[in-house]
Amino acid sequence: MLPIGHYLFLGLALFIIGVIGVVTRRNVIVILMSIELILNAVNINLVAFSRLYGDVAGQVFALFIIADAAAEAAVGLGIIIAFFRNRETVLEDEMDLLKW
Amino acid sequence: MADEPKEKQPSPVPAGDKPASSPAAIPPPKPAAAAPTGVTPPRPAVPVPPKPPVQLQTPLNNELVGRIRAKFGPVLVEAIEDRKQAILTVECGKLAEVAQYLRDEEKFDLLSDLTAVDWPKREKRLDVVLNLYSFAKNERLRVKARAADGEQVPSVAGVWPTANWLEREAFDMFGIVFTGHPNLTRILLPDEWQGYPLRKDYDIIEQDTSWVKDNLGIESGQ
Amino acid sequence: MLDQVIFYFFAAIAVISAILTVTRRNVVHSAIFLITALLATAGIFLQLRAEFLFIVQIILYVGGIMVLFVFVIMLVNLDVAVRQLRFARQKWVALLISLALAAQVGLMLWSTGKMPGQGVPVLAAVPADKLPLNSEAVAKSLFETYLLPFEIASVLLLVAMIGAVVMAKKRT
Amino acid sequence: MQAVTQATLEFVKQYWAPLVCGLVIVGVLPLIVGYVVLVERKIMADMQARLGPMRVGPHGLLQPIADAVKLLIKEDIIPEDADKLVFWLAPVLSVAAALLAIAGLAIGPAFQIAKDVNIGILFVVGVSAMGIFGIVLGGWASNSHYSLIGALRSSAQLVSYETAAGMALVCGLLFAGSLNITSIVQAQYDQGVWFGLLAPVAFFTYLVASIAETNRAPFDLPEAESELVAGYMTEFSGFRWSLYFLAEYTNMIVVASVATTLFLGGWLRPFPRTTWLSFIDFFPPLLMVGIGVYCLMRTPKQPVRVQQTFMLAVAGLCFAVALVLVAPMLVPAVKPLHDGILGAFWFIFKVSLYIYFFMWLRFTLPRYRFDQLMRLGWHFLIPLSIINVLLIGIAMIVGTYFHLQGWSLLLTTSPASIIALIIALFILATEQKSEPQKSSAAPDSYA
Amino acid sequence: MAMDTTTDSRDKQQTLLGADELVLNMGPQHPSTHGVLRVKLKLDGERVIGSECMIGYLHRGVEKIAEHRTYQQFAPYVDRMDYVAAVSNGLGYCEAIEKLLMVEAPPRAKVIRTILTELQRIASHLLWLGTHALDIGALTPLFYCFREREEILKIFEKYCGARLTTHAFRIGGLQYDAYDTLEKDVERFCKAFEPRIKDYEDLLTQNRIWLGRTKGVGILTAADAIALGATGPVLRASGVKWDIRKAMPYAAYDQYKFEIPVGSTGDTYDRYMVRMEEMRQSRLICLQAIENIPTGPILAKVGKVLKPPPGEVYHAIEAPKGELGYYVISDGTVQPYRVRIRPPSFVNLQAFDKMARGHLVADVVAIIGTLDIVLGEVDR
Repeated sequence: MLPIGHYLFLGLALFIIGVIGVVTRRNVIVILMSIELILNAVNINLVAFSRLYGDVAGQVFALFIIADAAAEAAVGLGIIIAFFRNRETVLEDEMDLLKW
Repeated sequence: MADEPKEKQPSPVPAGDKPASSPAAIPPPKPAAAAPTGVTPPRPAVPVPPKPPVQLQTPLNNELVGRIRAKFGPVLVEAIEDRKQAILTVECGKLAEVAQYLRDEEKFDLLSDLTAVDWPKREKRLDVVLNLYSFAKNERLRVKARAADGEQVPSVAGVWPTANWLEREAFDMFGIVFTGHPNLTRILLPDEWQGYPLRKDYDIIEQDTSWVKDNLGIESGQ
Repeated sequence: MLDQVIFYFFAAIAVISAILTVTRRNVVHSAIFLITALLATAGIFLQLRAEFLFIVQIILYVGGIMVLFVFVIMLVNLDVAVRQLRFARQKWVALLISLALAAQVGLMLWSTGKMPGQGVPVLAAVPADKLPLNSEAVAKSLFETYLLPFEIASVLLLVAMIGAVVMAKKRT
Repeated sequence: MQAVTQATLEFVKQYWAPLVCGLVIVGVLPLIVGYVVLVERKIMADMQARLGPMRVGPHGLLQPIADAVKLLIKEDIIPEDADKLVFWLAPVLSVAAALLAIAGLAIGPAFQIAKDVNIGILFVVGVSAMGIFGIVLGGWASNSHYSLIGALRSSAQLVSYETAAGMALVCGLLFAGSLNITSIVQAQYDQGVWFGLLAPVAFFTYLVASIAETNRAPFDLPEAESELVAGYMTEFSGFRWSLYFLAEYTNMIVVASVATTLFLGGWLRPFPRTTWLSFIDFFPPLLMVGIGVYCLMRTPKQPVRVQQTFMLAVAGLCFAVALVLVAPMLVPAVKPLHDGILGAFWFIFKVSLYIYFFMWLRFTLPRYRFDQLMRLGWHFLIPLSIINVLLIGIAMIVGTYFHLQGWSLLLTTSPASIIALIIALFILATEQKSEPQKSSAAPDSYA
Repeated sequence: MAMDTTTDSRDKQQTLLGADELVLNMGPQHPSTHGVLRVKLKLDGERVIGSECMIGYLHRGVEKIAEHRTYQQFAPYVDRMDYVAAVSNGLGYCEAIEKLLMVEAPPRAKVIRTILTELQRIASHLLWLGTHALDIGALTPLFYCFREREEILKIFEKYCGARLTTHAFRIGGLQYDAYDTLEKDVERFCKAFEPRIKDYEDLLTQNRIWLGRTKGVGILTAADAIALGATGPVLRASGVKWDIRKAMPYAAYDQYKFEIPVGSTGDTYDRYMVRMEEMRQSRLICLQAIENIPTGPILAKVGKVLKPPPGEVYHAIEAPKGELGYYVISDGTVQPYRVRIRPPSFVNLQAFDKMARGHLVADVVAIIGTLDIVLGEVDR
């Protein structure tokens, strides 16, 4: 493997791109996808350290994160579908039901 | 069941909610082709040439006609028999009522066909023709209504739903307007079609020529 | 040397795809680029000799979650969304926040000397041939050390499944 | 630049054999697929009392090439409102996933591209599952209702049946104790019995699920011609269409290979440990000789000289193959190649049988309806496969307790399979009882 | 003419659709609309919540043409309506004109007509079976059906030289006498046909998928069927035992024993079973008929120029698809004043909307198939 910094830097880049996506995009689906990016960035770090120390615990945690991402995607997309049925929009700044 | 005499009813299963009617005591108009009465294979080589009687259309006066006349009176304009097929002519405006009566009381529950005929020389030029069939009696009946051009004919689609498309076709081809029809639009021809093709004064060649001229910009070869 | 080429190849794909993911107007295109980013990440996992995670990433993330995404994108009416404004109004603020975040983390990395090209000797990884067989090791760790978290994760998935079903079900 | 060339050289030096194999796959597989299609058409024709392709080449044997040429020179049509990028990408994605999956397979102990991959069978399954993006995105990009419905059907179907297929695979992996393809086959050799016999229910589940996954009849709803024209492929033509076609048949080969590896003993001959049955080793050359003799007998009956020559050539080819197959048994010099050559034969033979079964089903059965397909998947196959995994697991534990090995494992696994079958039949019975009577409570208007 | 512009204005009638609703336009170019039927389906997901059949793409104005031809000249035209059952069409037309003329075909002609018509019924049902099974996804029955149909068409070809649009009969009887080996050919076909029907039934009747696809699909109750004017196998599958061959016998049907198969629920499966049984019965009729073909003339004396006395007649026969009626009006000239054809397919197709509602898209295909429509007859 390469020095650990490479992986950390890659993780950082993906993380920040994900954060930018989450805060700037209006489409909720894209926001969810950006969250997936963030989770991936974390996974890269975990796996890199796992490799560094030769301990698979990091990979196990990455597995948990993937499971969590699956759960999040399922619920999130379920919400989106339910919302789209009612309001015919997938834009987060139009999701202002509480404002009424 | 198999080779019963032809006049015997084929005991139709009572259709849905319509019970088999009590045997109506009318001698049914002899249906269908007058087939030979038995199998007589070696027949004289020369069949009897038909001798057409002078008057084929004879007045019909059976019990059915009597009952209708009693119920509707002058609405029944004419009742004749042509080649052993019963034909009733009713007043156009009362067509739906007569149809309802024929279906419910006289058990003519199948509308075989609904069409129209154009008689341009007549005052009321259009005939609406209904061919009815009764499962219970195994008999056919033809009901006609005369309508002038543009006169509104009550729709029988409420009586027999099958009239829906058949009336649309009659409208498409003859321009007969059926009132009370759920969706009276052209069915076979394009919506923007001009004229009513099955009318006698509709010249198909003229129509073709003009269409070709308008749409293709050439002289029609017709 | 080969390691480096592979890493930079996948890293470049991952970063470019990630950028395209958050900037594309068309959601389906976003999804495609996200898939590419995830696949590139899987490649990096492979380069890190995490084979099991590599295939889990492909089967679960790409084959499962992303199919779900694409499915939902096709269910919701896309034509409307395409014509909408891409970014929310707070984009400058957001940009600022993320830049601050980047600076913070970068500074931290810098200060601990783990930035690439610092010349500081870094911790050497365990040699590749000394690693245990990957999937066996993961399984052992998962079902012995982390059995409880594993069960909790499965309950989480169950809850999520039920939640998703309830959420997406048509109210009649 | 220097570094990159160096890396490339290093890479090539290390991996030249897989690279060559990969190139060969990409080059040859389309041809193989073409001939699989031809064989399918011939089998179909035979089942349907007709001849099939007869015009191009003797007995239509050049038909695949003619088809390929036709497809390549056809006009490439992209619909006006299609998403050009995705439309371009989708078929490539589909075919790339299918070809990549081939890399993980082992055709005999000697022929494997990605050797000794720790995650072997998972790699094949996971990568081939990615082909679904090609279908979904292609259907979406076409911007047509038929395509979209086909794509959605396809993705739903694939996701549903992958679960059942995965569970069935788990059963086989329980016996094998490894994901590595070589180890799986080795495990079957050690046990002396194919896993398909130990876990017949799992094999059946995988069989059904694999048909559904490859979108073959009777589960070919995504491309159901009579309903959706051609499903997700409706708008594709020419080269792109042929890519989809290539992907579909490659996937067929992939699932057949996975099933063969896991359930049918891979490259092992039947009864691999029974020494007195080793005369089975002579079956392959005898089969080839038989085909060769048949071709020779047919030769004089061919009407055209070219066809006669061709039949002779085919017969010669068969004899040559037979020679190759028999050589390791007779010539001591090539003895080491014995397993490789015969193994490859058995593997290909089993895969062919599996694919033949696919075709047989296709020409016999009508097509499922979508709700029936989903009900079959979720209400029948998935419960069945989960129960089967449980029962097989229990059987394994019991078997270990009594130190059962090989055929004697059947003592514990067959009750498990029988219980699973009974439960399955029970599910089916209740299913039929509770099948909702079509309540067409639709508004009763004739308009 | 002007067919290309048929659809535009109708499209404007589209109603406002909800989020889950979708309008799917099936046809006129679609593999399983059996020609140029166009069906507009309103879908909720894949469930049909409304449908509209758009027909007329094959309209040729047959009824108008009839008014400009003599009685004999028009006879070949009727073959082009239900082009897979041309013999039946011809029989109905010839008998209607005979009725109008008040002549009767000689017994030999009647028996030969019966044989050919029943063969045609088998051929038509075979074509239906093949395409219907193909629609539901079974590829193979199609080829088997065509193999048998080919035998029938060969008999037609031997008889009159044509296979599809046969124009086999003439007004007043037959143009050609039966060729020498007609009986033998028919017998050979009938003998071979029995096991073949069993083959089809083996492939389909007990097949779980086939049952799943046809049972409970497209149910038409007896009351609905009568109200919608459905006739033929569609009506009989709903449980109404009515067949014009029995009710009002024509040709030589009164001489032969046969059963009228009926269904009970009126679903697609019942229609399938009814048609299969009808093929068997037709085979029996053919076997009975070739036993004893009377000798004698084949053409009644009708003269070269037909001038039926003024008047009108409605004559219906049991075509393979249902009641095929001809309503002919004569004004005493050589040309009919009006010929109205009552097409069974047209009327049966009207039941489509009723049958399709609440079902899935895949069932729509099955329902179109089970109605056994021929667009040439629907549109005329």
